[in-house]
Amino acid sequence: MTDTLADHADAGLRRGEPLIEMTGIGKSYGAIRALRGINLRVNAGEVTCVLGDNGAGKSTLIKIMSGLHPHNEGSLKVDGKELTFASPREALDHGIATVYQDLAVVSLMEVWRNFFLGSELTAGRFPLAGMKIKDMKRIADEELRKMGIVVKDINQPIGTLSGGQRQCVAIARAVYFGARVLILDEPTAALGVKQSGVVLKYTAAARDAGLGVVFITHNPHHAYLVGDHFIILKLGGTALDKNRSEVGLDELTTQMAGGDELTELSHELGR
Amino acid sequence: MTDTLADHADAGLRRGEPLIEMTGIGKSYGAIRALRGINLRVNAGEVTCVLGDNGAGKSTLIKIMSGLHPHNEGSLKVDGKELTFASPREALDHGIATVYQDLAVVSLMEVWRNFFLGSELTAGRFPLAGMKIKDMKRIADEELRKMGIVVKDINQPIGTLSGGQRQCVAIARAVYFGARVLILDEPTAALGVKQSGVVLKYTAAARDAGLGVVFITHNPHHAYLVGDHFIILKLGGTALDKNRSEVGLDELTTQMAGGDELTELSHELGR
Amino acid sequence: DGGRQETTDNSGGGGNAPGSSGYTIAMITHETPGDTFWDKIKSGAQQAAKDEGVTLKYSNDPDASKQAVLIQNAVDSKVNGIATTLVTPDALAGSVKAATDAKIPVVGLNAGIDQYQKLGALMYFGSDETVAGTSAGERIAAAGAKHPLCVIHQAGSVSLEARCAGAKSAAPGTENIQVNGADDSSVTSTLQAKLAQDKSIDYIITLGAPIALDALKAKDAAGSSAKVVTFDLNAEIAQQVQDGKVEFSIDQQPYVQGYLAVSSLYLYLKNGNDIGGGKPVLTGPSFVDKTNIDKILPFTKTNTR
Amino acid sequence: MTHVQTSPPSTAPPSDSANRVTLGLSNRILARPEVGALVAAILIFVFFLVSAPAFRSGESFFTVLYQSSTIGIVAVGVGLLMIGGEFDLSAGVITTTAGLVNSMVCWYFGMNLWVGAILSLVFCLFIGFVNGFLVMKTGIPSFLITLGTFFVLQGANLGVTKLVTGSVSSADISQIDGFASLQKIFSSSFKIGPVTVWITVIWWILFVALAAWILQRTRTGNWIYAVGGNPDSARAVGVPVIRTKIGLFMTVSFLGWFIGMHTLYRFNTLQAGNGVGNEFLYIIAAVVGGTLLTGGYGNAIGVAIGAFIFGMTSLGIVYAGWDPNWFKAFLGVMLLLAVLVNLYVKRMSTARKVG
Amino acid sequence: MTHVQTSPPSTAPPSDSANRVTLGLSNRILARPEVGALVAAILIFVFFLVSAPAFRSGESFFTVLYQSSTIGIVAVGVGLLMIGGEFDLSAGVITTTAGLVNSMVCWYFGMNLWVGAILSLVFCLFIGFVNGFLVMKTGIPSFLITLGTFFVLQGANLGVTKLVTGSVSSADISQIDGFASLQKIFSSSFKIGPVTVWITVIWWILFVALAAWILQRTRTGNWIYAVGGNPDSARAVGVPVIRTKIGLFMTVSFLGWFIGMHTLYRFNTLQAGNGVGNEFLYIIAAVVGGTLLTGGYGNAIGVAIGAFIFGMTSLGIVYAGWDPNWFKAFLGVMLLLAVLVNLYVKRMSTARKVG
Ligand SMILES: Nc1ncnc2c1ncn2[C@@H]1O[C@H](COP(=O)(O)OP(=O)(O)OP(=O)(O)O)[C@@H](O)[C@H]1O
Ligand SMILES: Nc1ncnc2c1ncn2[C@@H]1O[C@H](COP(=O)(O)OP(=O)(O)OP(=O)(O)O)[C@@H](O)[C@H]1O
Ligand SMILES: [Mg+2]
Ligand SMILES: [Mg+2]
Repeated sequence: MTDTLADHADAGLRRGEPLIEMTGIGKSYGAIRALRGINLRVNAGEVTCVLGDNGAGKSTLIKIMSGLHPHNEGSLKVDGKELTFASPREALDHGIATVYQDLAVVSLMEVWRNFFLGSELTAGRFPLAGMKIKDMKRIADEELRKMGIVVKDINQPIGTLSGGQRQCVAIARAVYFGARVLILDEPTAALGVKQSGVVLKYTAAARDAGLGVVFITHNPHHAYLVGDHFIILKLGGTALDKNRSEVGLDELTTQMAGGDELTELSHELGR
Repeated sequence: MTDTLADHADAGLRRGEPLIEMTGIGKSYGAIRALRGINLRVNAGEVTCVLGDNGAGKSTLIKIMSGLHPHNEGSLKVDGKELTFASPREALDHGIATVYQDLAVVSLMEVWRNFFLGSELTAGRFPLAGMKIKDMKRIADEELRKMGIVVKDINQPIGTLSGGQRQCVAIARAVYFGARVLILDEPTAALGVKQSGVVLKYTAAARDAGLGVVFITHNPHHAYLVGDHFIILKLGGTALDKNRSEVGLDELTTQMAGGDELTELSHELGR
Repeated sequence: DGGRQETTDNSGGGGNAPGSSGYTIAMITHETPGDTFWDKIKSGAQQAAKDEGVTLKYSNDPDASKQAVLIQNAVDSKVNGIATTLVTPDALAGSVKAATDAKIPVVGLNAGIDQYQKLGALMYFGSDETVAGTSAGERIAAAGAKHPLCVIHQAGSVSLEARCAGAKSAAPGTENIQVNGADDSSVTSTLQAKLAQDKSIDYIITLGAPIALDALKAKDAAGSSAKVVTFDLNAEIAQQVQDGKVEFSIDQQPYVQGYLAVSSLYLYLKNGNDIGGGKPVLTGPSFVDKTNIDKILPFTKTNTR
Repeated sequence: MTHVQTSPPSTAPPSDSANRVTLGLSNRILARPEVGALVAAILIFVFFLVSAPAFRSGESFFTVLYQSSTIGIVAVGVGLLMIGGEFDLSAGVITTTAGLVNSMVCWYFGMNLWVGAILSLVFCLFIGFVNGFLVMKTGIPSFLITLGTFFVLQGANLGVTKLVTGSVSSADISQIDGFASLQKIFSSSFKIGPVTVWITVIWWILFVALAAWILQRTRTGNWIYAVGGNPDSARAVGVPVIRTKIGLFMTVSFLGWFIGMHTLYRFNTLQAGNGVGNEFLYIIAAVVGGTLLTGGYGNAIGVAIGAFIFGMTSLGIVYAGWDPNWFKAFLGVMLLLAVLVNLYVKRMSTARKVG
Repeated sequence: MTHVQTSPPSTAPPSDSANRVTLGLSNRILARPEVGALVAAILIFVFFLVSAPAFRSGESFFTVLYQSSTIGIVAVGVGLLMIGGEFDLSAGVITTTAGLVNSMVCWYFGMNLWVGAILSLVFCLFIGFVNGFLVMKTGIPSFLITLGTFFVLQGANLGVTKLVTGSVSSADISQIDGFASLQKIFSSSFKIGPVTVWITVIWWILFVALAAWILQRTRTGNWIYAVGGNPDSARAVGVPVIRTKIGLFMTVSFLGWFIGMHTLYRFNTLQAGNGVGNEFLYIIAAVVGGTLLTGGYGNAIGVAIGAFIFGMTSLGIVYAGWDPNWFKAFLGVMLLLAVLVNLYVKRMSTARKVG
């Protein structure tokens, strides 16, 4: 998988160059204002962690980057050019791949079809050209095995997989197709310790391959393990925006938890 | 909320008495055998943690307890009587409330309707009797606030809430209606640090109120904070089955992660 | 009270065992299921089959292309004779030819008076829809109709349109309206609306007996003084004719059409007869009005008129 | 049990979230699901007022109401069923079946019509039960099951009527005992000034009000939304999915029976082939009124407005005296316009920002 | 870039999971979506062989095939569209529209029929495009949009035909230039021994094969399943949802045009009211063949078998000479049986455990 990352990474990426720049981004859903005044840069070869409470607007933020929703305010620059993505297809064409929190898999379709959905391997550009089905099955199976996931049958509908297994398929897919930017919305939420470890390693590998990574998580430990830059959202606004050098794990945790932490909790619970 | 727990808890519960006993439980989905030979006891006033890899069969196990799927093999005793639940309704009638991993909310319905779905407050038993809508809205709002969640409008369709907010509604509902047994399938997966803390406190409060709690998580820290008994599943079978006194956090972590741990990982990632 | 009268069944008569003559005859029509008019054609055909010991295979579809397939069906089944309506002669030509090629005699009924010979059918029993419409038009025009309303209860039906066109040719003020024939309430309120919209309507021409009953209701509700005339008969309409609520009914004697179509094939097969001597046999239009209703009324109760 | 923490968890309950907005009255009204349909109905109404002089009278309005009520009564049931996530294609023919059973049983055996009406009701409820039972037990989509029932009833209507009466229409029942009282209930009318009001209009309003109450304010309504929106989740939290859905099918066949009684007692005889095609009018009314085809969303008043839009349009075209050959084309355009207006209003209500 | 870890993550790739099972050949065959429909088709076939002597001939079989092909060709498109999560209620009338446009344009302006056929094709594709475009742009369910188109086309067929020809059927075109060649393509037949084979049967097989290929083996097929199964997810991973769905609507109207051409060149004239109601036969064929009404699941061969079941049943009843009054009842029972068998086979295939 990590070799895949290197294979698929855009060779022209230079560490530190800004891939996505957001300035004063805001977004409303009807009467609900989910985001306002967000500034964020995604640099090549860096992991930007977005943290925050439930409902703070993290998913909304990355949906704007990945072309799922247009923003209402502010400007979005990709590779220096200002644009608004009309569809996720456009974002993918810029090499931006996303793992959505609500996963974006089609339950009734087979695992391998889901893996390649939207980026099928075909024998030619002709619309009726056959897909390379054998290759697609093999690759999907291999990439999942690299994450430590063996599905019972690569032909089974993805709806019959467990929550974590589905999550892994979505991650493996994004890693496989992400050439410049990889966006992960709570990728480790449903994962076991082992699988979480694998995902963190992937994140690091993607960074090392020069990709810009946006990593959303509720786990400050996970965030601190891989992050180069940290942003905490609160009620749609920015509450903290610092580089790794400026912030420690403790401060991060305190900011996120609003004072509570597990050790403290453990006293409170009397164990 | 914790007061609610005490209010709603069955007054006849005696700490340590077995509420649910499973012996040799097995379950197949068509050709796929998801569980086999599982023995498990849920005791009043204890938290039983079920851990395991993705796809190990944890959700399947709790779906059997909560009446969603019948088991194929083995026996299930509730309050000493052997039975197979025909529907989740029956389980609820035994005071068993569940938070499902895939949440069981109806996206198009309002938050408060979802909260009370299946257990509505009505003015009488007559089928056309009106619901106590004001009370229902108030209670739903209160219970959510106690978890630190303020939805913008208790009348908004639950589908427009963020992932974590929806999770909180499901938890608050189960806590409110669980009188004897509370089953939580990865309740903290989508939650922020603050909300996770709240859920852990609820879990502890439920235990203290004498309920039997089944807690599924991938986080050994969370598990160890509240657990009295630990079961690790592997590929549908039991890999570990120990009381708190017999097992330490380290052993638990090692067993779950198969040797990997965050600290180790952090070395590997070179940070 | 108004329940079933314990009558001895005199409509059936004696009859032979089906197929005792050894012939199988297929009748294919463009019936829309459940229409009383077609039910009488069917009854006539069944009675003839019974009388002559013929096995009758009846099938129907209002869609011309499906009717063509049904004729093909009969050919495949190697029946001895085929009786079919020819409402869309061009569309059925191919299938009729397949039948004549297979040496199966074909007779036409009900519609297709101009084309049946061209298609290769031997005989024809029926009236001409346009002629029937025209004679209705003439009669009401003579009675002073200025602005009749012709009610089409099945959109796009060729035979219904032909009737209205005929009426219009004789009474130029005729206007058409479409109603949903499968819903009496809807027919009634649509007609009621039309009568309210255009108070000058002085005649309502309905093209089926049940629709005429709805028209009477609509007329009353709208307080209109328009007169009602109709095509086809049933027991209730016969009663209304007697009571003077319906001016007249144009009867093309469907029972006769069905009966003769089957009998003629039987006679042709058995005896080489050619009924009509190369000319169509007209079964209508015959007017049923106050002058002759008393004679006809009893027959409508047995579903033969 | 003394260990129970009675203090709330240390996280103090947060106050109202900063970006919480309260909607103004106008927005709250606009957000109701039936408002879009209502605006569409008003527009079409005004349109016909302007373009069809004959439309501008109390009589016409009540003719429209009558026409709408004969569709609308069954449409209420169909709407509930669709909110519950299922279809019933047999809802059109069952009206005819209901009338035929009543009429033929009484005519053949010489019974009082009341007995026949009750037998017919039992029979219709049974059909509804069978529909629901088969859908739930086999897992075959209701579209198919009720398509089967539709065909079977359609065939049986014809076949049995022919067997019993020797023709394809039922006999006149107006002379049989019980006719007068049943006609009072199902198809009487009264005058208010020059205007004839059919009792079906009253019944329609009652049924709509009842359905609206059930949907919005009762537990059963909650269950209907839930089984339509997400039956798996509903089952998981203890909603009796099977019972609810079977009940909905039976509601539809009850209302179908009701309209069957109306038709029978208004017209005295029935054509065995009638009723076919009306099932789609009911579905159209429900959907034009804002019911989601996939279930889980909708509203009884919306369905009533949908039926009204349909009745008004189909008669309005006649009142306007437009070329009948183009009838269907006008109808199609009107329906599309109604739906577009509905949608536009809904968009307005969510897009407008307050404060 | 030299930092890239090229060794796989430390977790060694696990071997096959212990409870992974391989299905036997028989189970893999049973699990294919079209097998259930096939078994049902065979059962019904055998049933009619036994009960209808007239059914037992090559001629009858090919008449059934012909009848099935005229439904089946459009049903292929409707099936694809339904897999893609949408309905098209205008698929029935568009066949008539197609024929009428061709016939009346050529008759009125004295053009070569080829020109008319191509104009008609362009027009039909345009209708399909409008259907798709409106559905995607307004977000109104396709059921409603195409219901509107259905009404509009139905009205226009009648209104325009009346205007142009003065009657409700089109003029005979068999004398106009180009007839012979077009008839060859769309509605010729040839004999194999005593059996007449219509060219539509060949076309049907071709279209089904093409559709099966597209669904199973091409990228487009993948997209069709995805937009039907979960359009939001499909869009999120970059599937061009709008383009795919519009393409499906245009496919349906193309196949509708094709059957329109067949009808025109076989019968030379067309009745303006025809085609109405066929849209449901297409949907029935698709659903009996195992297509999910809610989209995302189905199969072209299944749809073909569904059309065959429908054609066989409706003609088999005629061959068997059963009372035509009960026709619909028989049809309904047969359809329910077909669906039940289909379901039973599917259950068998997933419940049976191997090893
Ligand atoms: N489609 C929508 N319509 C209306 N409101 C929405 C919609 N999607 C999100 N919201 C609202 O926007 C706010 C931000 O939601 P978002 O999903 O971005 O939160 P989040 O930070 O990802 O939370 P979590 O950690 O729980 O996933 C929430 O209050 C949510 O209710
Ligand atoms: N409805 C189903 N049909 C077929 N297979 C299923 C179904 N539900 C679950 N499975 C399979 O059963 C196994 C156990 O699934 P389960 O959901 O119980 O795992 P889990 O331990 O909860 O995993 P996770 O931690 O990822 O939630 C998995 O291999 C899954 O693919
Ligand atoms: Mg989120
Ligand atoms: Mg799980």
